[in-house]
Amino acid sequence: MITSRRIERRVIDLYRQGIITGGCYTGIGNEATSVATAFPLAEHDVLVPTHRDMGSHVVRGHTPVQIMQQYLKRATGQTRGKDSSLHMGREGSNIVGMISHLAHMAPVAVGVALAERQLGRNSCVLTTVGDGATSLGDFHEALNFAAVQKLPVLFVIVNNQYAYSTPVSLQYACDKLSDRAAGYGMPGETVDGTDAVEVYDAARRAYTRGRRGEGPTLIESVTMRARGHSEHDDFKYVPSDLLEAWWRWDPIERFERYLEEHHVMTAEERRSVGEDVDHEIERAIDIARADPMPTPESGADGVYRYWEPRWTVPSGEDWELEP
Amino acid sequence: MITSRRIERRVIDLYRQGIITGGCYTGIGNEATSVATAFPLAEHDVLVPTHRDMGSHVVRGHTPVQIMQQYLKRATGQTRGKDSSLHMGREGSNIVGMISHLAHMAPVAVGVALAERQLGRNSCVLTTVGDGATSLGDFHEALNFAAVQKLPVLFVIVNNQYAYSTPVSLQYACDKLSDRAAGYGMPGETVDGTDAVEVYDAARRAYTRGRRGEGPTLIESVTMRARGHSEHDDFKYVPSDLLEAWWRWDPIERFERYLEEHHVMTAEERRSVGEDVDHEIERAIDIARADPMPTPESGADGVYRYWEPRWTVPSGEDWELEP
Amino acid sequence: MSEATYIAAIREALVEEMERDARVFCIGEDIGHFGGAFKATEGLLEKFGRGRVVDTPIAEGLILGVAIGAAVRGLRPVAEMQFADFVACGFSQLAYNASTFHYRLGVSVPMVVRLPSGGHVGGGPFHSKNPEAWFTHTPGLKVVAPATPRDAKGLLLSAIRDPDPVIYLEQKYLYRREKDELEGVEAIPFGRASIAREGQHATVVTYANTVSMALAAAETLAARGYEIEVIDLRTLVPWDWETVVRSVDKTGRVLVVHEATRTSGFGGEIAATIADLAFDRLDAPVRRVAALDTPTPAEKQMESYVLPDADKIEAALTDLLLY
Amino acid sequence: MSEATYIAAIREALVEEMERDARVFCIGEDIGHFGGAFKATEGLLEKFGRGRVVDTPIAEGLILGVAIGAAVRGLRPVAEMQFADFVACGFSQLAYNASTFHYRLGVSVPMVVRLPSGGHVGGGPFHSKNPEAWFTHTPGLKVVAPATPRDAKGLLLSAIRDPDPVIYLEQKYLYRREKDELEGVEAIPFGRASIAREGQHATVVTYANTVSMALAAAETLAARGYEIEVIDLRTLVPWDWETVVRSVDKTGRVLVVHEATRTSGFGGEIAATIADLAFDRLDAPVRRVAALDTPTPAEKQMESYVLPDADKIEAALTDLLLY
Ligand SMILES: Cc1ncc(C[n+]2csc(CCOP(=O)(O)OP(=O)(O)O)c2C)c(N)n1
Ligand SMILES: Cc1ncc(C[n+]2csc(CCOP(=O)(O)OP(=O)(O)O)c2C)c(N)n1
Ligand SMILES: [Mg+2]
Ligand SMILES: [Mg+2]
Repeated sequence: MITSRRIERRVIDLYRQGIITGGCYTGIGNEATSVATAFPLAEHDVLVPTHRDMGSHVVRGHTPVQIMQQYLKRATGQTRGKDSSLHMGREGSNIVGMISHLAHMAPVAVGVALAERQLGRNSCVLTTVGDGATSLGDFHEALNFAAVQKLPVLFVIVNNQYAYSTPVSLQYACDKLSDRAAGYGMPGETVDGTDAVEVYDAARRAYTRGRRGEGPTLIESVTMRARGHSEHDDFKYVPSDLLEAWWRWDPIERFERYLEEHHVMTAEERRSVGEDVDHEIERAIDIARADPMPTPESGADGVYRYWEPRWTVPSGEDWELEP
Repeated sequence: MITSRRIERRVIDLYRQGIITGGCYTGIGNEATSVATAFPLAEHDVLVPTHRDMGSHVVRGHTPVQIMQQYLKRATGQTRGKDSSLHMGREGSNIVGMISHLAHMAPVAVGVALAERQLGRNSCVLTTVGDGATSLGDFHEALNFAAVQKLPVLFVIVNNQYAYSTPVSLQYACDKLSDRAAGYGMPGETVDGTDAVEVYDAARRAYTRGRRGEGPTLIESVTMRARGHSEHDDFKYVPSDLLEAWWRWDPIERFERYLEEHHVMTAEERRSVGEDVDHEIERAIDIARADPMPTPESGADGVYRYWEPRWTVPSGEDWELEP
Repeated sequence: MSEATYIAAIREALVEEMERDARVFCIGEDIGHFGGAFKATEGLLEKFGRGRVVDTPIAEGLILGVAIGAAVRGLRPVAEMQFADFVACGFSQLAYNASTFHYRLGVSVPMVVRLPSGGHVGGGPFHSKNPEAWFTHTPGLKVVAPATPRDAKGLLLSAIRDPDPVIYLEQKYLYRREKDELEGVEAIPFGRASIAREGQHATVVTYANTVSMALAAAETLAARGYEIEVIDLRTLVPWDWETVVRSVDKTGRVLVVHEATRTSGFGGEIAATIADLAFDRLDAPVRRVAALDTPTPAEKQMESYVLPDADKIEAALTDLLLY
Repeated sequence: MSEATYIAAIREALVEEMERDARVFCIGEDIGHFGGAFKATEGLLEKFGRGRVVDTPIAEGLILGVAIGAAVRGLRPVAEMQFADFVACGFSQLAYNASTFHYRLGVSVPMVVRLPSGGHVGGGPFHSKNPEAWFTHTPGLKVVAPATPRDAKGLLLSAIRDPDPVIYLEQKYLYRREKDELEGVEAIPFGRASIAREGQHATVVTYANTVSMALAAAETLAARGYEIEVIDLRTLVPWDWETVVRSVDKTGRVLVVHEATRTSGFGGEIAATIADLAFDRLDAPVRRVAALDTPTPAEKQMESYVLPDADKIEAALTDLLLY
């Protein structure tokens, strides 16, 4: 959680300095959910994350260096400058890279689970959407099919009260988004998304069910988007008292209190971990900044896995028929 | 109901004789739902029906002549041969004509309700989908938005146990499809779709709520598709005992018994009504068959409401620049 | 008298039409208090109220379906997609429902779909689409693509008044680039290209983003003694082939330019048509400049490599002039 | 040795690949016991079991999303759309997800989407689409369109083995029309046109349904002393421009034919490319024959009026030969 938070704080800095460009979405406020849902995943389980899931990327092994290379659009980044932000997940990893179209990864996550079953692996799949993305039909289609096929998918709705500027009151009219679970024939639960322990427990239950062949689970995790939609957004539409109230529920502080109360980690130890993390992040930024940018020409590479040069139709002056 | 059933029986005959061509979907088994949900609509209310809703078309005033002109693809038919079967609903009528893409009329129905409210009319909207079409995202999106906007839409799911060859067990995993209502924050109810009176009562309650500004309702009406998906389909995939059992619940016979028991109509009166209906249908067939076919050239007409001839790009030999 | 940007011109057209005609309303994501992702609808909610500025959940298919429903009931919806890319989520409603309504049933569907399109803004693969060819290939839709603030306003006025569904492609790249005097801008009839620059040595046929690039290229070539005629088509369905053919009569050389990817882009249609209609008048092959056939990369230099610009247009024109 | 229809050839390719490669599986609506709307997957469920013949709810976006998910995990899904028209419901998964995966992340997406396409079967506006231009304009997808049973089999074998997403357009009109000997049919490499008939007076470039119509027209013209070369492109992305240019070298005259509507169809791309590359070799303008720009009407004679056929091709060739 702390790595996620601190990376994103630095991402914001770098965005402000114009070093990171494009949309700048962070998961600040969402760390408990993102981290604690990914934490119980086994090595072979698969993560299909969304745009505020820095936490689960970190849990699943994406390093600060990889993350900074990606954010800084370096040639060394996973998408080599072709795509940006958390759109990460290379071949061979157990992370499937997202596209921007909301809810479109939900059916993909179901397909992953289907494939894993067919391949004889008993893998669970974790995928997340926001409160806003629940309104898209794709999410509905995915939940329904996962339930019919009894696939071990955990669908997490990160209900952070807003979808861009749209408050949940304009997004849906049910009480809890987990009320939708019954309509698909799967269990649903709403948890306090600022409480990592509660989230963790719920996720673990879901994976246990999934592995037992009991099918998918829907978890609504309630938290708050602590910043604007993207960093360019001043989020004036969020009432300031709501925001202030929320900061009292900062998932990281809550978890720190928990660690302290349960004597898992002292403040001193936390400070030292924090320092290590900061150090690692700064190193990562240095490494990424020193890395080369992709060449402009590489923008035209890799559209296909397999393409023969003669398939490309010539344009303009210079061409000859092959003999 | 009887008109609907008897028209469709004749449609099947005409299809077998090759006089009606293309897909041939009927609502046999579904008459109670289709008729009884449309019956309580007021004149200014709007119907957005689907492919087995002969019943509601009849209730809303489409005559056997109009229906036969349409089915026989006559120039006098509503779509003038451009489209077929129940894809009816001309401008100015309070029926909105469907397209084949399942569930696509559900958002349209919501748009109709929104428009009616904006136009200051307190109209209700009735729209239907099948059990299969509930799986499409469009249906989800429509339910959700109707609930957010508290629009007076009655969504009827005609659960006739099959979607083409697919039994409901492969379509969804919840108990009742009306279980989905809670997830949208609207009331939901499952009714016996073979019992016209029960359906009627449920529909009337929904419209009353709608007119009071209490928003949409979801009704699952359980019945059986008594024939194949389309008439070319031998529906071998339906267990024969299921079908036989079902015929004992024929909605028309049930309603006839009801009429008799409540002394609304004697068998004698019913026979006479039936004869009148048959007579009207045969007359309609004669009229439609005598009507002209559309000209081949009219296949290119009416793509736009407004199109200037000079906008059409010439092709082939003969063209001149206008001066 | 003040000058207005392209986006201000769009807003001005919306306000004027909404004031003039109570049937006009806006619908989309975040368009209310927030004023839309690009602020096209800023202040409209305050001015016209919730009934006419309808914030929706995130569901593009829904927005389009609702717009269709409202349009067939006589309203005049203007639907905003947050980015043109997301119209893909509601593609079937346009490709099959809106586009066929009048053809099938004679029912007019007076709706406008506003699509913030195009690249050169670092948007990456999911926020840079030029989707016109999806729609120019769909009979029943009209497609317009203004290149200046004046045309943005004038074409939006006509689009709203048009009785058919209109796809209105607006360019994010142009939103705040240039200003025009909007005084006296009237509805611009469809199907009339504007000659953005006169010349006799070669003709550039283009629209939207690439108009200003073509003008810049023409400017450079003018210094070298070549007079390039730049035709801004303004509307693609219908498109003004006559003006193009007239120009070719004079120049004998044509370059077709658009920002969308090359293969199967609308440029193919233009080039094929001109190469046919003006076969005897051409002194050189009709060439095309367009984006390379790749998704749009996020990193700026890669994006520039992939997309057309003034230099690439100039180079292609030079080739053409020397042919 | 027995002969097989086009649809049998498709089924044979599926069976062979599923036997050869355990990663190959089918997914779609009604494809299990029912064997698919057109019986392409008849018997496959019995042969390969539920794990490899996956019946889905009605949700095309879901099917495509699931296929993507399975493909990125190393399986080789073959997704069936019941009709090509319904792929519009899942358009965004193809246009943005499948097509960009390799570009973004280097992740291969070896999936095939089977699209029962085309008209001349009285299908009306919602069951007659030739959707190729939606996909030929989407970099990252490959597009194939066989015209004979042998090619149907050979191209499906290659499509399944291809590491990129392949749109496989199959023609309902051809399903049961002609038979080929399938003995010895191997995977056909993409990007190689076949010369369906040799000739020296004019070249027809076409694919899919219109190949046999072009051959019929060529036959008629042969009786009048004209030898027409008919090129069947077989694959559209990539397409074999070289074979076409070589043919034009010989004939100097080209007619491009397809069944999709004319404006912005793939024929524009072909015609524009040939008119450019072969500018000096053309004795006449490159002409096109395609469907009129309308939805496909249901009534047979109207449909024939709107769609291309042998007579229209012959007439256009006559014009061209006399040019
Ligand atoms: C299909 C689609 N429509 C619109 C958008 C633009 N968009 C990006 S994020 C966003 C808000 C998402 O809200 P939510 O799902 O609640 O997630 P959050 O950002 O709050 O975590 C919108 C509207 C998109 N990416 N995809
Ligand atoms: C989007 C879409 N996918 C597939 C089809 C093909 N199709 C037509 S009707 C049908 C079955 C519909 O089942 P259901 O919704 O239960 O209605 P029923 O026919 O049983 O009344 C299918 C698959 C379609 N029309 N639209
Ligand atoms: Mg949110
Ligand atoms: Mg059904």
